[in-house]
Amino acid sequence: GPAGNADGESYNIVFLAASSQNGYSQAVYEGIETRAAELSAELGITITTKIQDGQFDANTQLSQMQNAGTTGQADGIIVVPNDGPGLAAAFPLGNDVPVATVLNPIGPDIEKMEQQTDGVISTVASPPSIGATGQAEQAVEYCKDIDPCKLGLLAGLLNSPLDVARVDAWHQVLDKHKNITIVGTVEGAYDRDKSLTAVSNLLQGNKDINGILSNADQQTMGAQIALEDAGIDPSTVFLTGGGGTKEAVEAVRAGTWSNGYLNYPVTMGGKALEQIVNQLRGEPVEAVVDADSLGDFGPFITQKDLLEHPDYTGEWNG
Amino acid sequence: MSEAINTTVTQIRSRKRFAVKELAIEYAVLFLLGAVLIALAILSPSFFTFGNIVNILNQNAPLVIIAAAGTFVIISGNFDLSSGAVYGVAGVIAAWIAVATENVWLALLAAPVAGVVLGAFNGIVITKLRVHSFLATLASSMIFTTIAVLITGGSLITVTTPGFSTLGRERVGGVFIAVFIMIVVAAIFWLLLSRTIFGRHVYAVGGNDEAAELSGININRTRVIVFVLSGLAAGTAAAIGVSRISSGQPLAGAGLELSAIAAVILGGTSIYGGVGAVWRSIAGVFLIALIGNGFDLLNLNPQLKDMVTGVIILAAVGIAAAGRGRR
Amino acid sequence: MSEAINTTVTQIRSRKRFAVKELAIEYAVLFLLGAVLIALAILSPSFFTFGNIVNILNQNAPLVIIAAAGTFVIISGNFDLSSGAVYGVAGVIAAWIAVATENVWLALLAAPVAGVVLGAFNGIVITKLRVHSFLATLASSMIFTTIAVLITGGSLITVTTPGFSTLGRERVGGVFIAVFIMIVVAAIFWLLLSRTIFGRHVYAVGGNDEAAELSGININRTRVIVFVLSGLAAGTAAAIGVSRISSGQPLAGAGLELSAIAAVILGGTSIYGGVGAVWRSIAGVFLIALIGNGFDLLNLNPQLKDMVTGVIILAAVGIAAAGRGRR
Amino acid sequence: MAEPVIGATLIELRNVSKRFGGTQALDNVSLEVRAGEIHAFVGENGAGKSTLGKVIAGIYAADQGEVLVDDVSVERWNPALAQRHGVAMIAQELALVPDLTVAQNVFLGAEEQRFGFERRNLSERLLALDAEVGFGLDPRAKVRELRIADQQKVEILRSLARDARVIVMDEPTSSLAAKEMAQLEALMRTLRDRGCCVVYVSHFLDSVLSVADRITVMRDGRRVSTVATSEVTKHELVTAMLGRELDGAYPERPPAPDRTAAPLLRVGNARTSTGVEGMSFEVRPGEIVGLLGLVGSGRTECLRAVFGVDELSGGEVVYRGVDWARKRPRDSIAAGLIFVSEDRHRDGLVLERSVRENIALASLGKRAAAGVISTRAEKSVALGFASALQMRPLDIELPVGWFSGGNQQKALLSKALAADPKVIILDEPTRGVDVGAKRTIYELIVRLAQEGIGVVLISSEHEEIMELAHRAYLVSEGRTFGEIVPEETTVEKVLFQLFNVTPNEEPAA
Ligand SMILES: Nc1ncnc2c1ncn2[C@@H]1O[C@H](COP(=O)(O)OP(=O)(O)OP(=O)(O)O)[C@@H](O)[C@H]1O
Ligand SMILES: Nc1ncnc2c1ncn2[C@@H]1O[C@H](COP(=O)(O)OP(=O)(O)OP(=O)(O)O)[C@@H](O)[C@H]1O
Ligand SMILES: [Mg+2]
Ligand SMILES: [Mg+2]
Repeated sequence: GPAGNADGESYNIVFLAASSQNGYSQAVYEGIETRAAELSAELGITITTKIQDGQFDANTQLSQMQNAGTTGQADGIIVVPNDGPGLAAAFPLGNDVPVATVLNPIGPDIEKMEQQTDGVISTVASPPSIGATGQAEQAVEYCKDIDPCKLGLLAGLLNSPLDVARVDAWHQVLDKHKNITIVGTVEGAYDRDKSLTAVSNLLQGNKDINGILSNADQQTMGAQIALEDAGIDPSTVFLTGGGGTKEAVEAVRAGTWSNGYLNYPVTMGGKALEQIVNQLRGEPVEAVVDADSLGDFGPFITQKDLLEHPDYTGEWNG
Repeated sequence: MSEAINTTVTQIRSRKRFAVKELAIEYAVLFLLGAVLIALAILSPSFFTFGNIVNILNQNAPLVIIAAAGTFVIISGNFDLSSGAVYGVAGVIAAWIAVATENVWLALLAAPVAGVVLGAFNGIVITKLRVHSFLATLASSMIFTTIAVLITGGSLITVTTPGFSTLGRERVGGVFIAVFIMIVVAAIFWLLLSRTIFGRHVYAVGGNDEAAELSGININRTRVIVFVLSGLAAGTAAAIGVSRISSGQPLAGAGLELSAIAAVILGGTSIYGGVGAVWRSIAGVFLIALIGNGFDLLNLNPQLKDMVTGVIILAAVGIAAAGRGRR
Repeated sequence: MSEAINTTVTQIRSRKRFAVKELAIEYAVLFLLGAVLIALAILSPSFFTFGNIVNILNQNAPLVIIAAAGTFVIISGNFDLSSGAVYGVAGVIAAWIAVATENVWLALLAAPVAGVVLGAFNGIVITKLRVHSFLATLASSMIFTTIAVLITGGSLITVTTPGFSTLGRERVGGVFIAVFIMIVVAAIFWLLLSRTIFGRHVYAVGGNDEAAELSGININRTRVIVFVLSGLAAGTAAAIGVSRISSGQPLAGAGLELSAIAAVILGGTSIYGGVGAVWRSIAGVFLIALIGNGFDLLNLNPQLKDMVTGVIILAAVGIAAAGRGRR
Repeated sequence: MAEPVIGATLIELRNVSKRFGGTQALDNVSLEVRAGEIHAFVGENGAGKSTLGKVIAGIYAADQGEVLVDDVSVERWNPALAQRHGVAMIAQELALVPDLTVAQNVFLGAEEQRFGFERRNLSERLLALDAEVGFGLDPRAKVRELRIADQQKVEILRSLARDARVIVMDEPTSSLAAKEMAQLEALMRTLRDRGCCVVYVSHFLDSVLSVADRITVMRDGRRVSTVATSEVTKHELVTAMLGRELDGAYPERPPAPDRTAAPLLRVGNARTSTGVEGMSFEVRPGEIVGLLGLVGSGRTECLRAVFGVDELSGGEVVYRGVDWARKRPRDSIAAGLIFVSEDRHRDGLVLERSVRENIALASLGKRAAAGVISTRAEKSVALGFASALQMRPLDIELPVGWFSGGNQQKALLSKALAADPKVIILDEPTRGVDVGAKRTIYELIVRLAQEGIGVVLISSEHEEIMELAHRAYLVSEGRTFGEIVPEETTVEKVLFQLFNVTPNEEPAA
């Protein structure tokens, strides 16, 4: 049950990972654990953390949310939702445990960061369309002296709502610019090998491509290999990723990729934990933590930004 | 005389040994389910609470329904790899209708109806093209998912119509409505398989389709009905699922088909067809579900969950096999 | 006299018609492959280019290798649902060794070796516990993936060791090394299945294991070897894959097992075992691959790709079925 | 393998027992088989003959007792090991690989290799082997496409190909006709003279008495006796097998029915794509009509088409005044036209299901209300037929696949009888059935006729038709070419007619 007591409070925080086999979730958990240790020391309380595996499955995670909210094992829950709209079904939780969500909001609207579901006290995320819009604006900037500027879109999964929103946002921006031609949209499925295949195919008819937009670093890695295979030097085209992995940061710093879109999962995990602890201690809580503003710079970066921050390495591997 | 007595004693003994062996083979999945239940009850005080039990039942209601119907499919010698896709389409259609018409019951009824239609499509393709169901339903699941994607545009349909979430979230006497539906559906499927002519035909078609045909059974009709049932079940499960999360999404059922098949076979229904039972599949579903529940309750390293599940599956079938000697 | 002549003519005619039918049944997958090739050649000028053809071959090298070995598994009457997991573990192990030892060849050799070990595990579990391979490999794939997760800690291992990507990315005479490996492996598997005694025994075990056993074939050993081959193939494919993307990841092979099985069955190998060929599986792989290639080349809506693939699969089996009349 | 010494014990079983679930298939059996003998096993259905054969061939491991080969006790006796010791078996239920060719099946597990590759000499090897026996099989034909008799020949050749010292033949002739049976008997004698041991399991006691050197009688899993053939008569053998006397092999033929009555079933010039080139016959109420032909003459194919399994490509079928040319099996069964298949494993029984379910399978509608089966009605009908036909063990809840071959045949017949036939087509109804049960089945056929049911009887044992049928048609190469009254002729005359018909001869329309 709620374990706070007068002398030396102690809190059990359960982290519902999207998957325990996923670098992003691991990084968020790392942030949670680190921040928990810091806060414990700072405030003289005991914060214990546990991780559960959502197996990239919406139903599994829904069950875990219900279980954690019913069995009295958790004083607070942090989640990286596999399916934000679906997860709303777990609410209200049996024991009114506060929930903080990371990466995606919980509730019917995947773009809305403000509270949509009672019980979700904080959302540490940013709308998918904002990130995608930023990427597209970088592309527009890159293309401004190129006409025609031929771009390929490397989307995640076109049957996933988040990725459809991203592709829509790309189009919103790019379609306004007459010099920009979209030569193809292919699926990368968050997988290097699949992206390699898709981009190789795309390049068959478009050897003169000027750039590729991708919403995930793993996909961009695959695209980079495809470009090299096709005899195109990746540094001569527009190439951006999403996620801010260590590899991506290196690639941008080296100039292999022209751009990057940073994510800060470790910091986000720490922020989420902070909000939960604040809530449990009756202190003010940030209902929305804009994930894009958590870095010292970024989130949309170029080689120049990284040369200015030579020590920055990225927060995660994935 | 004393020899005669000896013989009787030996016979009785060996019959007893035989009985234990037979039971071990026959009810391996129940033994393991019992063992896991006991272990969890001892290890976690939160396990045997009303809340947790009701949660477990509720969470698995859709899968139980699909696996119960999947039993028919496997017994008839087939596979249905499209259940997950049917679940996705049916859910999307329900959400779409709810948004379009604001008529909750029409929307939720549309899901099982869509399931029936897609199931019939599977059945007809399999019997008319005489394709093995494994390949046919793999192909049809691709087609079905695309339909769902086209309906939603790949995005999701959020339903805010009041009352839409009643089916999936409300309780009666503390127990979710979905649990009652699960029990009723499972009971109907159990009766259908074990007590009716149709059920008998399913066994015969799966056991030996030529013998079934020569016994006057319309084997194609039986197969089509089996796939219709499977579609109906996936659609019904989708109605619960879509109501629960109040949004329709093409990939909502991804992976359900393999979970259902695993549960059916884990229960002891033969993949070769002809042998099996509905209760077995339900036991299979809950055996896997309890492992997941236990990991969460006991705070074990979640990265090990898959391994433990795999080992327990092998144990379940290993127990059954240990009963058998060399032929 | 004239009647006799007539009879002969009729017979010849009917034999001819029969031959066309037989061919349609026998080579359905090739007909469709040809049709898709021609369609793509007409629709896209970039299709029949050296670059594109080499790309298609290269992209599908891992799957061809897995499906070629998968042919043995299916013909022997089994399923291997663990190929994807074996691919994942083998790749992770290779990446891990590369990072730890900086020894590229040791690392890349470790992948097939790991595949052999895991394949042997599958084979032994299946024969000793007498579990159906469908369930056994479903369970073992969970165990294998966990091993990969434990090695990487759930994240991925990036390899920067020079030379590690040679196997996956370099070319000889414009053609990727992986393509040569694919051709050699496929040729070996083809010879093994169609020309050796072991191959004959695989057919026999899948066709009627009782008959095989009565003939003095060690059916368990045959089964174990089949799974070892499947593991070896998945490990070899993983070596190519991990070298190509220079990073090891537990879920890298997710879904490969179903793609391989689909390709094998689509090619015309019987899911019941006993009938099939390696070339069929290769044709199956490329039939599906061409559809994907076509979508990317022609810039069609990728959301429709699955539906077109599904329809073409049904068409392939439909052609074969059209040849047959009512039984 | 040393050259066998005539009379030496090749394999000895000591106190072997084997249990399957509730049944004791073998109970403390001791036995030896010797070089240079034909050793027959006889006994009722379910007596344990096949089980005994399978223990000898290593297919079943005994629960208790020892197997000695060349006087040495062997552990883990299995088919591969047995094969290495020169033991081969022809199983009662054919075990062949359907999609391999004749030659591939025959030499399976005994292929010759060069550098790991198979030598492509299977066809020559097969022809050489076949020359010894004269079966004339096509080495490249797929076994799936062979009829059952030819499949049995493949099994025989397979055991020959092993150069075995001990060959267990479990009812090798159950699907063979007289001529082929004679060929096989000659072959057995040749093998014996070479110093091999042939274990011959059969219900054809005349054949057993003519070729066997010693006969072991089994009953209820026990060895009753082993005697030299010269020391027993057929009557003694039957009594030892059954544990009782049997009064004559055949019951009295029922009185001939009214010849003017309208036929129940009339087939006119039937043709199919499966080899029926024009068959005509008719059956009246209460009449037993036989079809006499050599194996492969197309009798089965014709009746499958009449029943509706296969398509009729020409001719007419009229059943009780209705055109029956386009009906399916379900229509036939619903109307009381019942067919009992000759191949109980392929299209007769659902082996995994219980005897009860199998017997009720074709007549569930009669035992159900609103689609729900009355278990009681089902049990009573199943138990009724199973006990009338002396099924053993009399446990209708066991899967039918666990029963011995002859008992499975009884379950198959029960299924047909439970469906209330008006016309029953019996295709080899006594295949693998023991003498006692055969008599029961004959009595049943007679009773069916007396009840006014029309019976069509196909049998490769021509004697059955000669003793039971009122009329019989002669069939050759897919055509009926004559009609006889068995009472007025002899088997010899009929065979003469069957063998001497040439394709050019006009079929009797
Ligand atoms: N695989 C099995 N499983 C269960 N019971 C079996 C099995 N094989 C044989 N039996 C039982 O063992 C007993 C002996 O069977 P067996 O097949 O040896 O008889 P048989 O003498 O060959 O009879 P038939 O003349 O009918 O072929 C029978 O009661 C049968 O039911
Ligand atoms: N599918 C087929 N296509 C063409 N011919 C066939 C086919 N099946 C069987 N035949 C031929 O039809 C004839 C009859 O076959 P079958 O041996 O079954 O006849 P039968 O009279 O029933 O013999 P029996 O019942 O004594 O075994 C044979 O010559 C056989 O080769
Ligand atoms: Mg027998
Ligand atoms: Mg016949």
